[in-house]
Amino acid sequence: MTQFTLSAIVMALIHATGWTVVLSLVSFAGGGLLGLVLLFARIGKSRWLQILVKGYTELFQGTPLLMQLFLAFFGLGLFGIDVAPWVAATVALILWTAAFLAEIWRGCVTAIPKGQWEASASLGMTYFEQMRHVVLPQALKISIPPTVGFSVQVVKGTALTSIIGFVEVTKAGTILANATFQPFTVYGLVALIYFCLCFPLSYSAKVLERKMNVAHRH
Amino acid sequence: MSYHFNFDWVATYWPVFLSGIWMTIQLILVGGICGIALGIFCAWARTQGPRWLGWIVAIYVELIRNTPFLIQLFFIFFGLPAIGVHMNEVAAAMLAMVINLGAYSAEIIRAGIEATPKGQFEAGASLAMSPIQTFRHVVLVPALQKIWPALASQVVIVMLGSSVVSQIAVQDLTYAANFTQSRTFRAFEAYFASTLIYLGLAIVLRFALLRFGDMIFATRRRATR
Amino acid sequence: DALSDITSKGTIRIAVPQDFPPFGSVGTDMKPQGYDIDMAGLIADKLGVKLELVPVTSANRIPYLQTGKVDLVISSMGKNAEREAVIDFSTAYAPFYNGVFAPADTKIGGAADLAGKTVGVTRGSIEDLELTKIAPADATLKRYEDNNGTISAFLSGQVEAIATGNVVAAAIVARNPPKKPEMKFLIKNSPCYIGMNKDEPALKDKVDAIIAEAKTDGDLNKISEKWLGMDLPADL
Amino acid sequence: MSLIAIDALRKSYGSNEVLKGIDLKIEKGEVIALIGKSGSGKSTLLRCINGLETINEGAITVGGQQLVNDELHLRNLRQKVGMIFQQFNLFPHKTAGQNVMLAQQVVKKKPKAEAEAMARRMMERVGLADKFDSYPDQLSGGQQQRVAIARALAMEPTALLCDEVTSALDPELVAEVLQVVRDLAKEGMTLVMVTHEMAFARDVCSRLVFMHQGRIHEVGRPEEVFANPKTPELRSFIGMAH
Amino acid sequence: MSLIAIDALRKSYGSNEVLKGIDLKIEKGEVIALIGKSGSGKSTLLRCINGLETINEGAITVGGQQLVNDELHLRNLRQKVGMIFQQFNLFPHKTAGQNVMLAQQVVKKKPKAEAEAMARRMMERVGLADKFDSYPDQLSGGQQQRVAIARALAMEPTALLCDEVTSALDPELVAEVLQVVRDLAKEGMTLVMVTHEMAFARDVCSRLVFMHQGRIHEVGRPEEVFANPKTPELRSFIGMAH
Ligand SMILES: Nc1ncnc2c1ncn2[C@@H]1O[C@H](COP(=O)(O)OP(=O)(O)OP(=O)(O)O)[C@@H](O)[C@H]1O
Ligand SMILES: Nc1ncnc2c1ncn2[C@@H]1O[C@H](COP(=O)(O)OP(=O)(O)OP(=O)(O)O)[C@@H](O)[C@H]1O
Ligand SMILES: [Mg+2]
Ligand SMILES: [Mg+2]
Repeated sequence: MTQFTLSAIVMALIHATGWTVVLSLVSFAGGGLLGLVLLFARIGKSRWLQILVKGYTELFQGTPLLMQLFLAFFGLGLFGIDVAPWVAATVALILWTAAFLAEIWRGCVTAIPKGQWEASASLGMTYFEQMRHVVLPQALKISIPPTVGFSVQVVKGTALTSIIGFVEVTKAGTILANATFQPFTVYGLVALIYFCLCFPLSYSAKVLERKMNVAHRH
Repeated sequence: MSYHFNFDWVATYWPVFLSGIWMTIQLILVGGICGIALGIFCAWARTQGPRWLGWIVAIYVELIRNTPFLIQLFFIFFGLPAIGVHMNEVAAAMLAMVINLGAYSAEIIRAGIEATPKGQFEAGASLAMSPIQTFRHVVLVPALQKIWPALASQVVIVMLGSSVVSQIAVQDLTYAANFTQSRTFRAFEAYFASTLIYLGLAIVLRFALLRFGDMIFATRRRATR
Repeated sequence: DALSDITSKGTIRIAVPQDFPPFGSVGTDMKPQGYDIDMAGLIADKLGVKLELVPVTSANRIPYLQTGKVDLVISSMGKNAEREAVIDFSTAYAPFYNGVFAPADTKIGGAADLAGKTVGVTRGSIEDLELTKIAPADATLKRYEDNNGTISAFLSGQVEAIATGNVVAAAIVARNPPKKPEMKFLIKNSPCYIGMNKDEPALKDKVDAIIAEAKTDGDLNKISEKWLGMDLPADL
Repeated sequence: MSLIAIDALRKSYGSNEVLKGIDLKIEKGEVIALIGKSGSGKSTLLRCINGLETINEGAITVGGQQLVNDELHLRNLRQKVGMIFQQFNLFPHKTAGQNVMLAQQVVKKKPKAEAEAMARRMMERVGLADKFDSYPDQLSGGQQQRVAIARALAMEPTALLCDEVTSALDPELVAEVLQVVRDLAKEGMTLVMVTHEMAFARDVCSRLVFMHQGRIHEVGRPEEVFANPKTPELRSFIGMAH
Repeated sequence: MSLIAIDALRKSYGSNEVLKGIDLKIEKGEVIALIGKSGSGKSTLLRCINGLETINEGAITVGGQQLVNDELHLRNLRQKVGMIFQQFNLFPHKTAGQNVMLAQQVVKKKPKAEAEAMARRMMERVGLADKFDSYPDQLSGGQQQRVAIARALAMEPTALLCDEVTSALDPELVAEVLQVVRDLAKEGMTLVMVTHEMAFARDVCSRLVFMHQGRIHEVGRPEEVFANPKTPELRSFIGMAH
């Protein structure tokens, strides 16, 4: 059987990390866009849309991502829609990310004091104008730290795409652990890689948050 | 495709599912209670505790929050025996959940403590209470109340995340689904059923937590002028 | 039908394991290799089509097949009646002797001796199915997600014994671990079969024919020697 | 015809009736002080006039137009009636100048240059010409409140509603805001203000409206009302506020 | 010997020296009013006396014991000197009664029954016997402040520090709190209070301390100080506050 050197393991893991990064970026970007749409539906005036989005969020926040991935890939296949693994993986991750981001952002919008709504209303602005000029710009600012913070969850969430055949870093770790019988080395490296990917994100989220609390301005 | 859903297996395998659900519930009960307790301690250490302890807690929190749960689980179950610490898979899963929730809830609770008006600490101090007494009697309850919904969501997230403990042979709900599908090859039916059960558990769990919060923090919610 | 689809497309997609040495694992290039992979190559050759390998796990290999994402599953799969109700199996293509393994100082002479012991096994594997039938009621079976979990559990002492293939055990011993698994008793000689969707008689006949031919002309024996280090048993 | 006419107005929050039939006519150029105990419904009345609350019964007419609760009418109304809040409610992400310009640009669709010219005039009028580019959190409370007044004035309203515009201010800063209001009154702006500053109410207002438990209890010229309160409630209120 | 003796006290926040050498002796039973402009250091002085701020130079002695900045000493000190804040700082998750009982139980380790008896006495003393089981958010500001006073009194302090105990209150509620303080003064409690209520200071206090830019600028009996302010700063301050 093939012998792995440490550097071979590291190289293989780093290679797989590429997938983790790509998947994270795509899910985050796509999830952000969809999340924005959901956000508007959720805080909009249509009661019907609100309930719909609420149900959506409940569903995607209330079931394991693992199951969502599985059903997105194979479930669609059952209905004769053949989706490539990367499509299913990104679709499921995007849907999942969007559900969380929409909720996070809704929280930011509702955190804007009522006085801001009233002041802009009393200046004659419409709902849309209030949103566009007064509420969203302020909500956007306070939403940055939690959004960056959530990106860590997305990175970690990509680990589960192995169920549909993605060889990202966790899966590569499992395979390598089995091919080398050195699970501790391999998982140690995997943990290290995740930490290197995630820590800068969670750290900057924290710094941003602190900054925001100190200089409450512009 | 002409796939025919077939739930005949339910007749044979429902006990597996039942015990899987029960295991998942046990996991989140232990993980939830001990995890929040650990979170309270860590939040205290970071806000009021001695500096060195604060640092240790900070490192612990960052390590846990920035690595996947699955990897943490593998380390506890496969790694700790290497240094002579053996535990069965259920204990390992519970420990992993406690450690995981502990780290997340520490951050959440800390936010609640930091949002406590300075006046509350000062009022406690000026009544000659020690910092720990002030924390315990004055700060903690309102802080928990403030962040309770966030904490409830985190508990639900950890419950859903527990679906990977089947990897170390814990017989939870996901295990039940996997087990059933490995015997019958009825994968969709098994996963579909378990997804629905998870959804139900998540909804019930969040509802229960929020109601519990209403109960123990009932004081302020009553008749506000 | 499936066979003519394959020939007209010119490609066959085959699900193979990547966490189950020596049947399927990865080389340093992270490409799958092993008995099952060579078998897949053989079938593609004989069909005269291009081979597309799809790495799977024991949890998802059947859904892959059922949703038409692969044409065949060659994943050291054993058969039983429940499984046969869902998919079709070819004739056997690989031998698989599975047994219960434990360190030398653990006394196990047969299934009855498992009483009160913890045994690790890979969920959904042949040995899982068989052991479940023969193990005494007070033996504890720990079913891990994949082979890796089973082996790690054994090596880290989380289980006292494991049930697995003899070749798998040999692979462990070859790496000289602190705990050496030693065959205690044979569970079953339960060969591996190729899985395919139901009601594809043409494909099934063709695959059976290829296996039969490979058995007689020695191709399969070569694969066996290469990966299992032994001749193909006569009774396969 | 009165500028603002309120007729048998009733307003409830749930089962709690907060306004129990209010009748009030306000002429152009009048300066009205709304006084009364906490919870008597003063803020609610102002908010109803500005359409921030939907009313349960009765009618409000502003400039001859009855208040209807749809977005178009409300928008129209609010361009005629400005409102200033106790908590200033400046937009924290915009400079003082931008605060004053924003509604002109998006609601009145004025070009930027024109909006800015108007904003500068209004900032000057409240004595803050030099703070045009400061952000709200760089201003004192009194300055913030004056920006809020400038912002309302820039919409060229025919009336201004002021809800305790000085109660969130430190005592030293009250005077500067009251001075601005006093000037507005002199220039003939119609003002309806909730205030606790009795001395100010006496000096500046043309009419005093005393509210008690959701009703208008007494109305009159300030010197008369102060000198000779008819009801015991008003007497006790004045005594307390001395 | 004075109950509280402050000696050459200096306190800085960073490079900003807020107290620039304060000397003050307070005898048992005295009622001291601290007055002065915003930012002059009144709150800081009170907070130093109670050990809520660490001092940079000088010494504070309470009841003959010098203030040392360790937990045990501070706790001892704070049992002798109670403090009441502008923002009440009641514990929102406890009823009024529990607010008064808490410190007795955890600090003085009194059994519950005893603590409750004391709490009921104190609640009665501030006129709130019937609000024992109300939560703070069910009480008016004035009532909350009176609970805060009861809470401090329950610790049986020898002196009370009051920092603008009425400035967060609506005008109608000020009187009820001042009445409680007045009663305390009559009963001989040593009081050091920061206040903006000049009339009250004049009536109740035995000495007036005027602070200006971190220093004690003038001290004296209130009738003298008001009638004849020696420094232009105090003169202008009295003028403003009238
Ligand atoms: N949004 C609301 N929901 C329910 N009740 C409300 C609401 N706003 C006001 N109220 C109630 O309406 C009554 C009148 O409130 P309002 O704010 O008009 O009084 P006010 O005279 O302005 O008092 P203050 O001087 O304290 O501002 C109060 O009893 C108050 O509790
Ligand atoms: N925690 C702090 N950090 C930095 N500076 C502070 C702090 N607390 C107070 N100061 C500064 O110390 C000075 C005195 O403040 P202090 O609160 O004692 O004034 P004060 O006389 O009580 O005023 P006010 O009447 O407004 O309450 C002020 O300039 C203030 O900005
Ligand atoms: Mg009001
Ligand atoms: Mg102060």
